[in-house]
Amino acid sequence: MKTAAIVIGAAAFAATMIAALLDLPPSAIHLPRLVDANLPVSGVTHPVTAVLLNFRGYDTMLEIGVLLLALLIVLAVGTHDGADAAPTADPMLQTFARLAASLMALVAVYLLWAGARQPGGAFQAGAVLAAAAVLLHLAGVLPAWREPGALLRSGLAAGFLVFLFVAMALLSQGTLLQYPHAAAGSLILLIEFALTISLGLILAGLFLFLSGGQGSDS
Amino acid sequence: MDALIIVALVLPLLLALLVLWPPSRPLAEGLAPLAPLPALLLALAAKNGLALDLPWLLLGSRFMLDETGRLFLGFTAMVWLFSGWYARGYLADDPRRHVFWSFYLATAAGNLGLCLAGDAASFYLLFALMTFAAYGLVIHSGSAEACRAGRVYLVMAVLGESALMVGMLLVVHAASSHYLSDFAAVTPSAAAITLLLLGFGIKVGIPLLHMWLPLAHPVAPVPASAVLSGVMLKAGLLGWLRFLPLGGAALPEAGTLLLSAGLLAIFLGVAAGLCQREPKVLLAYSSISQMGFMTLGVGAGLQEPQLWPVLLPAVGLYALHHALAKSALFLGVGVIQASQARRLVLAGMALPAMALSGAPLTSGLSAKIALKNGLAGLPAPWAGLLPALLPLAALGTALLMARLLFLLARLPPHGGSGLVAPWWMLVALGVLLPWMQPSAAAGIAVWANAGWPILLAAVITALVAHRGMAAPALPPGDILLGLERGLQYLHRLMQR
Amino acid sequence: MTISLAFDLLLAAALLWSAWRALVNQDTFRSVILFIVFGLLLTLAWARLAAPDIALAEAAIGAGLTGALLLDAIGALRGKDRQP
Amino acid sequence: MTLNEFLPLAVLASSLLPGLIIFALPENRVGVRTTLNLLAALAKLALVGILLFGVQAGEEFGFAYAVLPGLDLTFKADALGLLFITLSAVLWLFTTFYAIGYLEKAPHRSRFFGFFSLCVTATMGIAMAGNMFTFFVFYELLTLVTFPLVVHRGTAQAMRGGMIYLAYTLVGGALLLGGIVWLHSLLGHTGFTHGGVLATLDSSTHWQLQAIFLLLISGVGVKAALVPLHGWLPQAMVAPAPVSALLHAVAVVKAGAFGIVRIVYGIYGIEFAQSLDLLTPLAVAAAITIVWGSFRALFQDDLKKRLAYSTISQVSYITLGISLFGPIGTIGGLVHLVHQGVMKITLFFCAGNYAETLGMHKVSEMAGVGKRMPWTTVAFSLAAFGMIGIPPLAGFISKWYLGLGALEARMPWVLAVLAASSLLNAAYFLPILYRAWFMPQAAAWPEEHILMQGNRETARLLLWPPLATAALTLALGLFAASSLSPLEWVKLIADREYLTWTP
Amino acid sequence: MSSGLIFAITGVVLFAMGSAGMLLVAHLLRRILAFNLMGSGAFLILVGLAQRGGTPDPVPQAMVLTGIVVAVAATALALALLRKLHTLNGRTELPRVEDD
Amino acid sequence: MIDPLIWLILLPLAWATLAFLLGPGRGARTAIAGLSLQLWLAFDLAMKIGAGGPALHAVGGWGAPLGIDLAADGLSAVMLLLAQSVALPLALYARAYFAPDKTETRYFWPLIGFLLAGLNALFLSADLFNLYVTLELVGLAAVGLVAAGGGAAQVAAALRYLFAALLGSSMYLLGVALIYGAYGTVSLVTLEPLLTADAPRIVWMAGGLMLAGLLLKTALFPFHYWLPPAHASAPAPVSALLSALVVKASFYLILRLWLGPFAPLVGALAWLPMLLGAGAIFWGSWQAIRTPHLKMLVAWSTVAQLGYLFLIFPLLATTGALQAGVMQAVAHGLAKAAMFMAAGVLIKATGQDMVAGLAGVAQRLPLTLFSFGLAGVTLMGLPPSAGFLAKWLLIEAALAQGYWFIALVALAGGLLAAGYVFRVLRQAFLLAPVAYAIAAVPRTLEWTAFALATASVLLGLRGVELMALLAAGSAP
Repeated sequence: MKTAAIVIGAAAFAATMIAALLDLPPSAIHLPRLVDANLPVSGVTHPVTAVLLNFRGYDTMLEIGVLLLALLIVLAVGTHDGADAAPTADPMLQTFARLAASLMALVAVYLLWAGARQPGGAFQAGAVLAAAAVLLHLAGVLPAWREPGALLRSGLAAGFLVFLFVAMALLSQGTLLQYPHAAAGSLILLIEFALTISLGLILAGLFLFLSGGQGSDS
Repeated sequence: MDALIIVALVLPLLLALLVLWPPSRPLAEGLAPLAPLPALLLALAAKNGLALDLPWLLLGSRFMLDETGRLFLGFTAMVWLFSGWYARGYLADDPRRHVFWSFYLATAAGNLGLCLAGDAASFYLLFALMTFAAYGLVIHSGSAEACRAGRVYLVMAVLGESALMVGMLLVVHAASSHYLSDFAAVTPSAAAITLLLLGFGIKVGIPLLHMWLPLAHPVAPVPASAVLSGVMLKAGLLGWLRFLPLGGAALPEAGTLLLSAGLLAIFLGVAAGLCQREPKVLLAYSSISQMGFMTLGVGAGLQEPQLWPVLLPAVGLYALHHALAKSALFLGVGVIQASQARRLVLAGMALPAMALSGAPLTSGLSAKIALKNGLAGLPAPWAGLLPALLPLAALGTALLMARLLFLLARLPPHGGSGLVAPWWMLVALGVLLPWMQPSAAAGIAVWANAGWPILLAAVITALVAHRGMAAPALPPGDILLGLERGLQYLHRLMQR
Repeated sequence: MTISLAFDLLLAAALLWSAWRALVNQDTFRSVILFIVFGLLLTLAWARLAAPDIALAEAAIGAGLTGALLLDAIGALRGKDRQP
Repeated sequence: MTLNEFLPLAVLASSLLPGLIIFALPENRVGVRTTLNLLAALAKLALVGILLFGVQAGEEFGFAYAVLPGLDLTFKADALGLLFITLSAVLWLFTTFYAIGYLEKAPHRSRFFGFFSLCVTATMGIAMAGNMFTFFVFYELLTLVTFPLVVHRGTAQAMRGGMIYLAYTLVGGALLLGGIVWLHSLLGHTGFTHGGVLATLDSSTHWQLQAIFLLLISGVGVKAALVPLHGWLPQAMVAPAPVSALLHAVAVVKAGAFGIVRIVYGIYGIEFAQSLDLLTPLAVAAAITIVWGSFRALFQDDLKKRLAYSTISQVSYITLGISLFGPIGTIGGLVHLVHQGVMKITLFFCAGNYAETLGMHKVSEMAGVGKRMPWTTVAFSLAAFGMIGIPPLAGFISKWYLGLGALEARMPWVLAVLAASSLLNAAYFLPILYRAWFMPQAAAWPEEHILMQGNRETARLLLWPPLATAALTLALGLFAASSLSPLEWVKLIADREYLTWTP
Repeated sequence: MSSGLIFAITGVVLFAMGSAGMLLVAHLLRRILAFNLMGSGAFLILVGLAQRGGTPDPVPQAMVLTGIVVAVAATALALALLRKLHTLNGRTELPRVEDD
Repeated sequence: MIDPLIWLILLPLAWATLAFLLGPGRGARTAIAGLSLQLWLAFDLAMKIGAGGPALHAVGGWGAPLGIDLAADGLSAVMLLLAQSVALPLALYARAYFAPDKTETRYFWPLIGFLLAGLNALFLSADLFNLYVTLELVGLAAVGLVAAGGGAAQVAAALRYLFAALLGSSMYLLGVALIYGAYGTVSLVTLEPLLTADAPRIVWMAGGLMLAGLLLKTALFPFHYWLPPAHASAPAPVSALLSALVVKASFYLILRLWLGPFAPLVGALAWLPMLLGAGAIFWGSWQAIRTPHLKMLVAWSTVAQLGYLFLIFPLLATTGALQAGVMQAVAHGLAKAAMFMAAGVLIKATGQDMVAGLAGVAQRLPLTLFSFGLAGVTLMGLPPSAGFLAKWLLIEAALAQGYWFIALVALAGGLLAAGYVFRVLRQAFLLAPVAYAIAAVPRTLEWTAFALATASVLLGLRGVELMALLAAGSAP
């Protein structure tokens, strides 16, 4: 009964919305033009990065906060399940993993550096770094993480802190996250760099803290 | 004189309180009989038209002394004085006498005060004070009988007070004033008249409202019975005189009602009284009967206002006469029980008894004649009825008195120490005082006319005594018994 | 009908199919595998939408990391499943 | 802030602040608490005295204070308010003494006296309220602060009584609130004025005004214990005696009755209310309550319950007087506000004395108590006679004016109600007096807590307050016509409420 | 019909599927999948609809990037809670709500 | 120059991160210092807005529609004030409440920081997508706080809460996507003139989706199913925060959208939230009256009290209705926080959670019970409390427009509230022997609860400034 109602409801919802989508007039405001117009003063040349770190940088800052927050909660909850014992240590696999991880780190650096001009950037770079860490863990090279020490904590929070610090520092000019013209590019790069590290650590942490759990003795 | 009014009002109350306080008790008990003295002094010495306004008191009180008030105050104070004097001896051995004194004095305060009251609220206050304080006198003995009598008394009193309250409010509203002097000019509504007739009628003991009286008067200690029967009934009468528009508008319905009630009371009182074994009960019924005469006077006044100037002195005289005689008789019951010289006392008792019967040369006769003169102006059917019935009433009274003397003679001695002197003085006063009234003297000429009922009564009594015939017994309270049974039934119904 | 449109439609259908299968499959492991497939298909879709940034992120995060997390979780849930 | 603005505030503060301090006092600081209580009560009395003289001299006291834009808490010490204030202040003093004696060894005295003071504060607020909004604020506050007092004993029975009390008063409060807000939305304000504020409204709103009247009266009628809204009152008598005394004489039921006064005089205006045909139904309701309350009292064996039913009946005298159109009825109703308070507080003090001294709670246990506790019984008797309406006690004065007022208003049937009520009053009070005074003691006292000490029948602090209020009962009646009496004050008020009326 | 519109419509269906799944699926792991489907659907609509004219729009793209990160955060959090719940009482479904 | 508007967002983020860096269980002092500063900032902002009208801040200097705007008007200022004034006492309370080494507190302070930052950012944001991010920030932090309890009940409740929050925010996100599709912007300011009554159908659907999602997050009946377990099973300070502030955030957003860009669309729709609100009042109160558990009772009371917030929607034509809603939000925020804090004390002291187990605690914990009672007064809407003013305004607005039905619901709701409040007080006042050993409770717990409860009552004596602030800010 309930199932049928929900399924029918969802179908009706989809049908109505598709019908509504099909006769939607063009929108009144065309932001891409505005983005293009302001791209030169944004400090980067890739529009997505410009939006992400300059035009709507505030969103991104809060979003990093969300990510850090998620990690915090994972830490706060703890898992205690200690599900998997350390994976079998196959030397071949480990060697391969190490090699792959190094390559991935290189890719990450590239992605970060390229982000200013073309697709790529901190998010992707951080994700690749995290993937490398996961790979190392699965290969048995990197043990699961437990309660983070001060250093790891600093690493996790670094991206957010740098972002926040830049925001605060720029406030002396009166406006939140308004980069000075000349320094915009380098500031964005600085933030992106810190973000990459932190994103990598956090995303890896989401896996590694969960996978290990601070209660397990593995 | 203003001060004397205040003293007359306050002294009894003050003593009533002092008597309760152990340290002052001996002194207060000693002074208690003298409490009515200022009132008496006032009645004797003050000028008519004396008025004292106390605007801060109650609803703005006024105390005054007019002709009627002076008369009532006079005999009231006298009876209270002698009863009090008598009570000193009567209660000498009673351990709870301070309680008695307290109620006695409070009752006196009310009774004396209401004679002086000049406004409705004060009158009501003092009337209520008298009524409720007298409850203490009724139940003083604490016997089951007394308690029952007390209960009945209280129920009737409360009913009476309520009726009076509403009646007075109606009168006051009609007069837009609460001064008694303003009431004569207005004609209150029928409801007001009815309520006043009933409210005061309870005190007066008009038929159907009389049932408390034969219960309450006899159970009280003798001095209390004397004041209850002697003067407190007259307070109801005074209420009528004060609140009804007597001499104003004619109220034929009310007049007829009251005249009938009076007649009924006269005969019923006699009839029921004759059936009694107990002298004090008999005397109580006699009071009902005698109050009937005064009721007749008031009724006539309501019906024929132009007669009122004649009737008022007559009713006053009758009240005076009855007060003195009846209190003497009640005291006598106590005296005779305590006395060694029974015959002498019996002889003394015969005097007020004769007076009540209207024997020649007594106050009774002059009172009756005065009343008869007043009633003479009534239209038919009363004009024909009353001359025929009144002698019959006199005969009844005489019979009743004869029976009283008969019962008294057979009364077992009771011991105790009744003071004889106050009784004697009351008897003497009863004989003498009415003669001092100028209006009374005029009636002496016809005294011979009045002799026959007494003689007839004497003959009948002798016959009955000779044959040893017993009167049928009737429990005191007569119709009350039926009423009580009805109420009990109702009560049981409600509890179901 | 151009080729690109056909490809788009095919891709959309594949997306929906994999999503549907992932949702209704009773075997959680298969669901997760299907979900990873879905993620990869989605990467293609982002590419078709001229959003290479998203495509990259989707591949690394949506399909990769989420997939790894889910698989790890399945392992954990299976490993100590007290109610098979 | 001028002195005239400050004084009403000071009257409130004189019980509010001590109350708050008392809450904070540890249980064992008896001396400090007692001193504070008494000082506060005396200070309030002094302040009230100043107000009385001021108002007599024509001064205006009051201040307004905005709570929301367009919504003011307004305080105004006018003649009518002062009547209630004076009553409360005087009786509070007595009750404080009494409560100190009554609770000598009881637990939670800080809590008790704290709420006690708040209760008086709320009453003062009600009395000084300058508009319905302010009235409602304190009216509900009163409900809240009396609840802990009612359930003070903490027994299951007390809780039951307390919950019933709450259920009734909160529902009443909701009705009242509905009425007040409705009024506010029609009028834009809810201020009290002599002669009322509604007469100027368009006649198309009249049906609304009648509905509002029904809401308002039902709201305050709960506290005024109008039948059939009276059910809480006999239950609330589970409270300790000083609380019952305060509840029945000063605070709660009086707040209800006073509310009716304010609604009829301050909001509708007596003449406008008459023209809307609102007064006669009110009078009928009051009459029914008077008779029903007295009738139910007849069958109560529990002394305090009998007194509670008696309160139901007696408080409606006030309502009755108010609903009699004409100054004399007004006088009767308002003066009974004071008189009933003084008499009823005496009765509850005495009932408390019997319970506290001898453990006596039932009428049937009272035989012979007059001998054991003569002074208490004297006080009780005086108050009971007063209730019956026997002169020269306070109750007589009220009934006198009520009766005359009824005639003036051409409602003679009210006299029958008054007479019936007097008879019923006598029927339930006189048997008590008879037992107490004239019947011999039948059995040992249920539980003798306080032994006879020499001539002293009970603790001093328990004895003096009822004697004082009993004396007041006598004085209020005996000296009713004197210029210092409440009666004269009430005449002053009645004069102002009638604008165009001529008899 | 542009790619944008096609994928927007796909997104609508995905969203509907995902939301129905969130309401109907009892197993929490698959409920997490359903949430991800919902999110992906919403992202597709956001970008697809904005680009229905055919020109790429960096603004919604940036928003989706943000959204993906938020979604993975939420997913990780949900998984952590699920694993914790499983550790504590061995369940992978929520208890029925007892109060309504 | 310090712009309070921005610092209200940055400051909690900063101290939250700092607390995280300091390590598990640390950071209480930092948090309290930060919160004190925030309270001052909120006051400062309120003063500025009261004096100078609404404030707008274009982040990055771009301005809408390219950039993101932060906007503060009277409504936001009131909500910000509420959030900071509830949070500071709660922080003091929490510091005393948690034993320092308990697992549930290890990341409490950073979580609180993120929650507060999210709330403040939400109240200040004027951008639909940015609002989505803040909603997620608030939602995840709240879930985390519930889950941090660590027990099975808490985790299950947190999961239920999480799914509800995610479902709600996904719906909101879809709405945002559709709006962007239709208008090409997500800025509230830019949208307002564009969105008219003849908007395309997709905009209506967007509005509906956003409303539904937010209603779910506000836990309006019948979307309330997740709230009672979550609020009842969390530790007391967390429950307080959730009930007092978190649900208000989505309510605020509904109000913001309803009165802002969506105003042309909502006319006929207004009865829906009102009817649901009425349902919430009755159902929530009834459940609160029935439940045997103390905290569950308080949580159900939240369901009921949230209902009042939605009664205003058909009445928004008069200013009184908005005032009523805001006053109710503030009153409930203060009072419910106090009530949860008091409940926490009672539970800590008696070691159990049943209403029936409270017999006799009035003697042992008078202050706490007093606080509970004062908070109850506000919830019942009795004078002199802020809840009363809210009720007054609501009923007056209802009667002024002839909707007596709404007035009736409000009055009945107050009575029902009395039903559950006095259920607790009655039990506590019983003079029964206390069935449990009463543990010693830190005084801070009692006094902070008392402070908030008192504030909720005292606000009822002075609502002028608050209402002036609300009015000053909403002027154009």
